[in-house]
Amino acid sequence: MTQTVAQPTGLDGTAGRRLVILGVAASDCHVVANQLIAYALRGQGFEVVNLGACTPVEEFARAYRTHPEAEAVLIGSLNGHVHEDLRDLPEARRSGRIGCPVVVGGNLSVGSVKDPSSASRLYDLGVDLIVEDPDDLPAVLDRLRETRAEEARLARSPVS
Amino acid sequence: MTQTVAQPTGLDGTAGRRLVILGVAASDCHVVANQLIAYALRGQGFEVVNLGACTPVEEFARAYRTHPEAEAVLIGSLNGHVHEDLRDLPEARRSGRIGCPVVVGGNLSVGSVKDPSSASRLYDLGVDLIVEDPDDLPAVLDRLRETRAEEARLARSPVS
Amino acid sequence: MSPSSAAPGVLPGLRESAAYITGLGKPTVAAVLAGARDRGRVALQPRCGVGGHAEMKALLLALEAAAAPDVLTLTIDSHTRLRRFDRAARTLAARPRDLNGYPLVNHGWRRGRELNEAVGAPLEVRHGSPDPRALFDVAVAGGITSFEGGGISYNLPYSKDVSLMSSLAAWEAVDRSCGALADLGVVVDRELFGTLTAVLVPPSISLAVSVLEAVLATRAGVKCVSIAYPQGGHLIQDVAALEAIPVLARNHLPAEVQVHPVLHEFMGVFPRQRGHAEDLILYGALVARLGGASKLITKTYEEAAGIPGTRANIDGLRLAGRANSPLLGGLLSVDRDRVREERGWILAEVAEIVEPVLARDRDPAAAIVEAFARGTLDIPFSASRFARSAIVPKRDAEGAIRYLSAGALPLSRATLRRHHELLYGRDGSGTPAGSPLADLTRDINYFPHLFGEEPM
Amino acid sequence: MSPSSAAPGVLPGLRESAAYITGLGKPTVAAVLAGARDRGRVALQPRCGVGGHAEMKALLLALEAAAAPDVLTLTIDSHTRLRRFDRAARTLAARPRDLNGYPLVNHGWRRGRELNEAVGAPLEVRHGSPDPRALFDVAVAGGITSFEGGGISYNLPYSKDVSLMSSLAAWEAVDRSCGALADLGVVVDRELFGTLTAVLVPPSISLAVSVLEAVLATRAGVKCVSIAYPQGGHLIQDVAALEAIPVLARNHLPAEVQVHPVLHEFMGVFPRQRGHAEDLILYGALVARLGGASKLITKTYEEAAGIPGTRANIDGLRLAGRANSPLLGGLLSVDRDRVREERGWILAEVAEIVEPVLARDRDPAAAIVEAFARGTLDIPFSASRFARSAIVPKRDAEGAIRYLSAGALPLSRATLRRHHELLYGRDGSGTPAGSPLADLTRDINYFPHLFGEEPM
Ligand code: B12
Ligand code: B12
Repeated sequence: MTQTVAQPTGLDGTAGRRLVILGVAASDCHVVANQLIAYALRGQGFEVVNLGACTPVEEFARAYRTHPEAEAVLIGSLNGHVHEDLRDLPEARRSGRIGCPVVVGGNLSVGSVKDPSSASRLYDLGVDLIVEDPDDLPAVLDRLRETRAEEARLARSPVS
Repeated sequence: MTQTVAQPTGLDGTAGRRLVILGVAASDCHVVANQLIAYALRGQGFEVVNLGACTPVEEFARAYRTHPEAEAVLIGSLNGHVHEDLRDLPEARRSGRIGCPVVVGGNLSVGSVKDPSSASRLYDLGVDLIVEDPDDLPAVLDRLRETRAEEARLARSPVS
Repeated sequence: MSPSSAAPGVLPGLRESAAYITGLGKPTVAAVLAGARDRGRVALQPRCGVGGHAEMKALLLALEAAAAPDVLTLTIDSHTRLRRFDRAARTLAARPRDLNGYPLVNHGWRRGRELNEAVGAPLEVRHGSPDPRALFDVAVAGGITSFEGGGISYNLPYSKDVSLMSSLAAWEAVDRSCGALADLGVVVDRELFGTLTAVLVPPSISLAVSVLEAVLATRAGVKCVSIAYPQGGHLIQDVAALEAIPVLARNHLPAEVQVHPVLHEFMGVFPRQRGHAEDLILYGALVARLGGASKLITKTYEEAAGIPGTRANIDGLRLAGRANSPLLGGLLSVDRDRVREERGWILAEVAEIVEPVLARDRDPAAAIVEAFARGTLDIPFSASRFARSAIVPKRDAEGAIRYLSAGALPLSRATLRRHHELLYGRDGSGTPAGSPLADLTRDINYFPHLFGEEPM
Repeated sequence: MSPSSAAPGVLPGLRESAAYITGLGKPTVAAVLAGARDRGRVALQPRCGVGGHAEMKALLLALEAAAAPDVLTLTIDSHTRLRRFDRAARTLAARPRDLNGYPLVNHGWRRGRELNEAVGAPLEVRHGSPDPRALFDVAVAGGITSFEGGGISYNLPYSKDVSLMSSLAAWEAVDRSCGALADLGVVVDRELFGTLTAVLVPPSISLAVSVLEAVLATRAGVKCVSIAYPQGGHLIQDVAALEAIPVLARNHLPAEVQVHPVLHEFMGVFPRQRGHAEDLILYGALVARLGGASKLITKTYEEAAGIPGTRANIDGLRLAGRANSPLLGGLLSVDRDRVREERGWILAEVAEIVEPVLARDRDPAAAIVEAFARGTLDIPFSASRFARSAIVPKRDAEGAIRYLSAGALPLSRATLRRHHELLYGRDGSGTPAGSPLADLTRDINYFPHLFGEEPM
């Protein structure tokens, strides 16, 4: 992880408060990246609700209920168990209990030879994006926010 | 190679002079074992005509011509080339230019995984015996001499 | 936490297990360690664990056949560690390869015995469970004679909201069982996980936690303690830390308890290129030898990528095994004066940290819980809410791990001054230039950086 | 000896070959060695040679892909070495796997180029030919920039009845071609085979022969000389011998010639068990680093069994590569005082041996021939009739190789007394108990014995 210079990130000139929910998947205790990411995002002007290690989907959903303005839920997983750990994600997405984009990063399968089906299995579970380098997160969050704003605009305007 | 205590080796009580022809195969320069074997056999009472490294079959045959009393020709080969190096042996045996048993020892094929057909290919070339441990040579030579004496006796007696 | 309802099968009693172990016809881990120490060898042990039972057996057999480690391992999967036995069961049924370890509780003690009987080396269970009681019971029933962890070291790095009080209680139960087994003639080795969170752990933190766990364990009846220290990467510091272990044992533990220094080959971020990883593996192994470790836990050249394949694991063991070469005597050495000085400081720091907790009139478990709450005991990068993680470690110019901030640790002024000087120079001239995050990241990526690998 | 009639194909001229090499787009071996020396690295090189062309190419590609040695090798088969090209041709046609090396003369220079172009590392031809002219011509035409051997070192250990006079003349022709190539801008590295008969070669014999060959080579125009010394197994002696090489170069060779110390990993009887062999391989590699070698020729754990497979060769290179680890600086060392003392003795012995031969008014080649005839130059275990082999080497109590008998070598009384004392102790108390043959055999089997392997 290299550092990019912290930039106050505002979209369309609107500066306002930007919040993300961060945590590590349910069976996983690796928190070093998690803590560095929280520190870096805060430095870049984000409010970070960091749930830390061993966070079940249910706990992410509870945090989302408290913070419905969250721009994204960012989930790290290093131990290879991401698929089982996100097993309840489809239900949480379907029911709207997690209503913002879900971004996943880390080491996403068991073993030194990575499972090529890991990504598609994650998308099937309702993950929106897989991000490798945490340094990309601010840009990724900007993009996600833009897309959502665009979608909202389209939904509001009756032009088909 | 471990040492056995030198024993004056006599057969049937007969002590007499015992001679062997020793050498290393034609393309092969490994002489350490050769020199140790010569030293050891001499210590055990043998007369050793040591032709040393790089000895073609023809040179063994010439030595046999000079020493027809030789009990055996002992050929070492370490470099893996024993079969090509003994290519002229069948002819030398057939023609009687090597008229005593031929014993071979060493590293008898190329490669760290030894070729299981190596021994049979050597027997096909007219090798009488393959000996692994040079310490076994005195006993082997005793046995060979015994067999030859037995054969000679049988050949002489008209029984059967 | 309540005893597991998911642990299948009726377990044999301790007495039956002890008889089984005695009759197994192979040495216990404790015996292997004592033998290694007596012969001046470093015993070797891989980490290894896969989900499927047949695959686990094949893995152990392959490792033993090709690399003959002194001790073999069952590394347990993350679900089991956290008592999510139903999750482990589900993955085991659906996609066993998705498990990052062997779910021993689900497989059950009979299969543990089967594994045990398949190989000549004794087994250790390596896991990371704040409450390991179900796992321990199955392990012992399976004839396993070494069990890693402790109420601090397998809680704070491994879970988020298990209180120290409850994890210490769970581990006390385990340690009492070890005591009972010792009475039955079976000494179970208890390896304390001084590695903690593995990333930039100051030696005195690692050793202080291990001393506290060792005191608790031996009071509960444990007769063989392995004190594991994670290679930090600085030769003098690592050798000094290993050498401090026997001294700490003499100072804090009953004389009749066997204590073994153990080195964990570098546990932080590994270089990715194979040659670089191999350099680090050999380095770690040589440090174990120089520091007098009884045992070394090996890494592999696939460490950065993921759980290693069998081949990489074998190669890692073979390479580390060179540390036991009889040919290196004349060319391995370390500056013993510097080691002695560093060891003195480490011992002083450990004393400053543990002595308040071990003060005569207190219950050590309660004192530990309180100290972590107040931050007078602490670890960096805690996964758990029950430690403050106010410590900020930093590498000095030579790469040794120092306290940039010691949080609320009760370190003396002399100690703090030394760390400050080592980081900033006596005149403050060595003040690092980068941002704190950049500095910390570089220290975490010390070895990839040293080898000039591109940042991830 | 007459020029080969069997060497097939019309060879390009030296000028064409030089242009080809310059245009090849890869460094020469000499450039690689200079680069290694400048960066304080030990360059690595395997031995490798198989009969078939496709197999040879695959072998080089596999070694480069998996272990990236700095220099690659074509090891030549024994028939070709002895100019038995017809035998090589016959085996190549009938059973290429029965060849113990690559018959380059039979394959021809175009295939040499094909091999050269297939890999990034430059190639050396390693052989053992008393008369290498045909081989050299094909090698150069193939774009190969390093050629091993010399008129003494590739005669006496490698053939029985090639006179030194003729081998020195043949090698002078080779060295003159190197001079001509240097004039055309291509520096060919000439590695001198100080390993000789590989078994218990006293360092001063190895170095004396190399000095003589180096003097001849540089007088003939050679601009880059690698002086190869075979690891004997005693740390101080081996480091001292390697360190003696630059001193000898300064004393005997023109300043503008590049001279590289090269270590051949132990060339005598290798231990058979893989772990033991690997201990020896790592040891050798570390000795190369400590002795400041520019290059190391590696061995494999299959050495005792036979020509190694690709996998073993790769593993040998990888293991030896650890010697270049940046992590070992603080823990590798050698007693520099003892090295200095030993080096002093080695230099004195070499001077005693070579100076009479290099006396100002004599033709060195003729002097060499005469000295070997008289035994004032000699090697142990000569395969050739043209050396007396009156030298009897013996390991002292520490394992260093000493002269039990120095034959007719013109060693000083002080030198001889030292060897005697080192073998027998100052008061003669260390007199060995066994028979001479038993003692010698044990010394030959030093490493298998040290590792407690059963005698063969
Ligand atoms: C330190 C460490 C530990 C420490 C963790 C301490 C702690 N509480 O944090 C300890 C020793 C406790 C530990 C334990 C375990 N570990 Co661990 N550990 C490591 C190690 C050495 C470094 C991880 C680290 O801190 N890196 C530094 C941080 C900054 O980077 P990072 O975590 O690698 O993450 C990078 C990216 O993945 C990404 N990223 C990470 N999270 C996120 C999140 C988002 C949103 C985004 C966008 C990006 C992102 O950004 C980071 C920077 O590039 C790695 C191996 C390695 N890399 O060298 C193994 C490793 C991750 N561990 C591993 C395993 C399996 C475990 C265990 C399950 C034990 C086991 N079975 O072997 C247990 C965990 C138990 C559990 N319940 O999960 C495996 C994972 C294997 C796999 N996926 O195939 C690894 C790869 C080791 C290995 N080769 O086996 N481990
Ligand atoms: C020393 C040595 C050399 C020296 C030899 C010096 C000399 N003039 O003697 C040098 C460096 C010159 C050399 C050169 C080569 N060598 Co070489 N060498 C060795 C080495 C290291 C030791 C051999 C030795 O002296 N052993 C000590 C003696 C006492 O034992 P021994 O020779 O092993 O023999 C034992 C048995 O085989 C048996 N035995 C031997 N001869 C006989 C004869 C009889 C009648 C009997 C009964 C028993 C017997 O008794 C001995 C004691 O147990 C071996 C590897 C090893 N063993 O570690 C390689 C080795 C023998 N060499 C080998 C090769 C291939 C060569 C070369 C062809 C180069 C190449 N292509 O790699 C050249 C030879 C060129 C040629 N024209 O033949 C290979 C053979 C490979 C194979 N068969 O697959 C070996 C095994 C190395 C390897 N792994 O590649 N070598």
